[in-house]
Amino acid sequence: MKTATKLEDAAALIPEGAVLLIGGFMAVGTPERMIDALVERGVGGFTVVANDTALVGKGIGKLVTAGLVKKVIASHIGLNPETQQKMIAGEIEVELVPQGTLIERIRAGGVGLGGVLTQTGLGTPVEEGKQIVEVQGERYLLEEPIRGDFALIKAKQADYKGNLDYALTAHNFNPVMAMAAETVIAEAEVIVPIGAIHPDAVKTPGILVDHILEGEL
Amino acid sequence: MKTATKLEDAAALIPEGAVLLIGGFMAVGTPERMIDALVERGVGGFTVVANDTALVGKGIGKLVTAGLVKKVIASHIGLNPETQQKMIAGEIEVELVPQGTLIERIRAGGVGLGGVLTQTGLGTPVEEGKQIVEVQGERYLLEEPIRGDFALIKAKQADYKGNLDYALTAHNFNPVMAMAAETVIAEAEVIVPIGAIHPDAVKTPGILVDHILEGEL
Amino acid sequence: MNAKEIIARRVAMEVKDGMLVNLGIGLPSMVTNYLPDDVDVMFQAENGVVGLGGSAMPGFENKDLTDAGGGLVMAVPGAASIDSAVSFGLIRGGHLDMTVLGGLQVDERGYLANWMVPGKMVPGMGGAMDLVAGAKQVIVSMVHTAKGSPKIVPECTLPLTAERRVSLIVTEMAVIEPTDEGLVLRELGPEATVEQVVQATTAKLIIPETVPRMAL
Amino acid sequence: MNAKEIIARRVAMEVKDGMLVNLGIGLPSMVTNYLPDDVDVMFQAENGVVGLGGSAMPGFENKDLTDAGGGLVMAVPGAASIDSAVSFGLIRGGHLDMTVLGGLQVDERGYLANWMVPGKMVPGMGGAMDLVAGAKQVIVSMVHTAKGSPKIVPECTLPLTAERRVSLIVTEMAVIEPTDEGLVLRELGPEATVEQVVQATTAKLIIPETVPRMAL
Repeated sequence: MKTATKLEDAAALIPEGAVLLIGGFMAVGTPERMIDALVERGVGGFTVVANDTALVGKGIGKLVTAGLVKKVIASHIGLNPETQQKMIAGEIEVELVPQGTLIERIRAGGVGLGGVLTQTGLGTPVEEGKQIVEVQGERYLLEEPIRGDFALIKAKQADYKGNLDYALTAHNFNPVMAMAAETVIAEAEVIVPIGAIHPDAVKTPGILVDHILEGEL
Repeated sequence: MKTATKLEDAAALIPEGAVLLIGGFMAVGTPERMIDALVERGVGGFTVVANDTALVGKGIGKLVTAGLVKKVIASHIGLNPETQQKMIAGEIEVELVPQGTLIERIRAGGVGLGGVLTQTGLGTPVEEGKQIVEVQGERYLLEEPIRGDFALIKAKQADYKGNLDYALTAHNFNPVMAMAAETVIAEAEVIVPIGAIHPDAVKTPGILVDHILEGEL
Repeated sequence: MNAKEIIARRVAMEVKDGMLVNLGIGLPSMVTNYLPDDVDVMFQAENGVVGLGGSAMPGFENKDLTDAGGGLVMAVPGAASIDSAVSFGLIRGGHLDMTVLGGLQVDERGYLANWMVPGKMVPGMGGAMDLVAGAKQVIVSMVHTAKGSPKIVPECTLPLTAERRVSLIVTEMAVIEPTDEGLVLRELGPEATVEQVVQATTAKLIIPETVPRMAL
Repeated sequence: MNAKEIIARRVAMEVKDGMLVNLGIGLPSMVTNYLPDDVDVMFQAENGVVGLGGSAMPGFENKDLTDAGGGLVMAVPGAASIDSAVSFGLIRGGHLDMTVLGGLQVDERGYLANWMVPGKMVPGMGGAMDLVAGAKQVIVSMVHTAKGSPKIVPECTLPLTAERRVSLIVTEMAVIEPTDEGLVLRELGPEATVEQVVQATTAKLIIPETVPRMAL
């Protein structure tokens, strides 16, 4: 059983310099209220692991604008010119990872695997400095697991056990990230009674979730 | 759009010696009508990849009794004495794989990864003959991907696009196996109209499924 | 017909019944406009849907239903929501029949560069590397030259997207197929001649005796 | 109290509020009978449920809801169905707080053998290797000797389940904790003496000055 956590209390859990896994794809499926609470609090120096940095003024873009991001590990930053400017100015370090590799690296971190063996990135700059492993005569890049201190998750529904489901393309990185952080904070559109989400509809079992955010009343 | 396939037509697709991925855990979530159709047809020499060989008279146990199984790749055969007897008599070859490694090997086969890096099995007989890969100072076993010629899947509902959902502990190996075979044959409790399964409830997108089996009318 | 329409119409002819197809942003997404009605095809957007249904018409918007460019879209009946691990599992695992992508350069090996111009454009590769490494067929759709400068070159000078030969290059001037022997000129655009294609291409082209015109 | 009840009662004392716990088949599954009412714990069955609710009472059976032994069970409110990849992701990824397993042998390194007797019993390891390699705490619950023959030995002669030190060994005679220094005798069973434990154990035991009795 969990009680809903106040936004400011959730934000206060996250220390300077934390590694944050943040769900979302161009801000779709990103926990906006949690982002706002972090901007409000103003503690930063974060390493953000996410598919992208959204647009200026949306989702992770708000953390970038507020100067709370020290490093970004993402597959794409092209639609947020501010991230690009800060990268060029040396204010933000950016590590670019192919999208399919990024999600598998986070999954590996979450499910206790030693890494990902993929052919994506072979023969490209992504290969640099990485182990190559040969399996059945084929070459694969070894990509290392990623884990976060916190995962900031956006769900459709949460129940008071912390069970989550997700909506349409707002799934994206969320269910995988919910397995790969020490502390998981989930923001749902609505919190429902225990039992209201059918066991077959639960996509993140509640035991993975540490805090559910209070709703908008 | 798919039309339902007759049991005997589905069975006739499967040639002597095929590698079959068969869903189920102690026959829960195993496509029993498809199994019966294979027993009826009598063509065998199969390599069966599955969590277990169920019990005598249930699920994969029926294939074993009928003498259609040449090789089993499974995590457990202990509750089917017939599999054990045939293994000792040299009639069935058995490869035992830790359950968590087995499901990840099948997943790797399905999602195009070169293998699985796991610490499960280190220091045990499972380690024998396998590559060890070091990542960040830790040792991992490299376990190779598994793919099947056919996946025989048991679902709760199918629609006429081939979309599938699953019930409770009858999920088990099914959703992962549905990604890892050349031809996927799905047996559902019921076939519903397209659109009747909410996109968020679909666990196997229909484009992965080649045949849905006719229902019991 | 302008260049983009020629390209989109010609790519559409490659889409076959029963396929799962991923279309890149921009020019590739125009392909949907030219599909024959009798082709039953499912589109995937790598951000998480099988069964993409085109841009959302007014009144049909859902903030949680977007394509890989972040635009509001619809879903077809029988669509499925998938998370990013499943989405790229489909791509990497050989379940995606075709991807159509834009290109900056393609070379004689059939290798594509389309994600970065060092020092100028570093947006990130997004899903492009997985798509080119994993899809069964990779179709590069692009205008033949960049402001007159050839894009089909002997060897890519830009960083590669993948070390894998693409299936087909479609431009407004030509259809070119990379093969073991090199780049073969398969078809000509509505207004192009063999000489013009050769002129606009620095890569060596293999030119069969007859090169038909695109049957648009 | 018989041996199994002693063991199950003592193991139950290790289960803490908020834990996710996986109980093996047989003796370990008896632990649920002795949990205090105020402990909020979720049980996982590796075949695919978080929120296992005990054996199905008559009228509550569902053919698609079983435990890892294949027995019909119930689910608690707030349960989640998971596929095998997620299930073992929980186990391997460090999300499972505790597993309670039976044992054939445990040795001075704290290594467990519990899945095979070469030439005699080769049922397969099922999920045991993942559980022992992955769970945060691994508790071995077993009767102290097999027909008088010690099971806590200097070095396992049976094939290991994992190359990882278990957290605790609970028998009807003793609670033993594997440490860097070796096996430490932490508690005595209701009717056991230190001498009897030493007698029934071929592994070297570290014996603190005072060894309390289990507070059952």
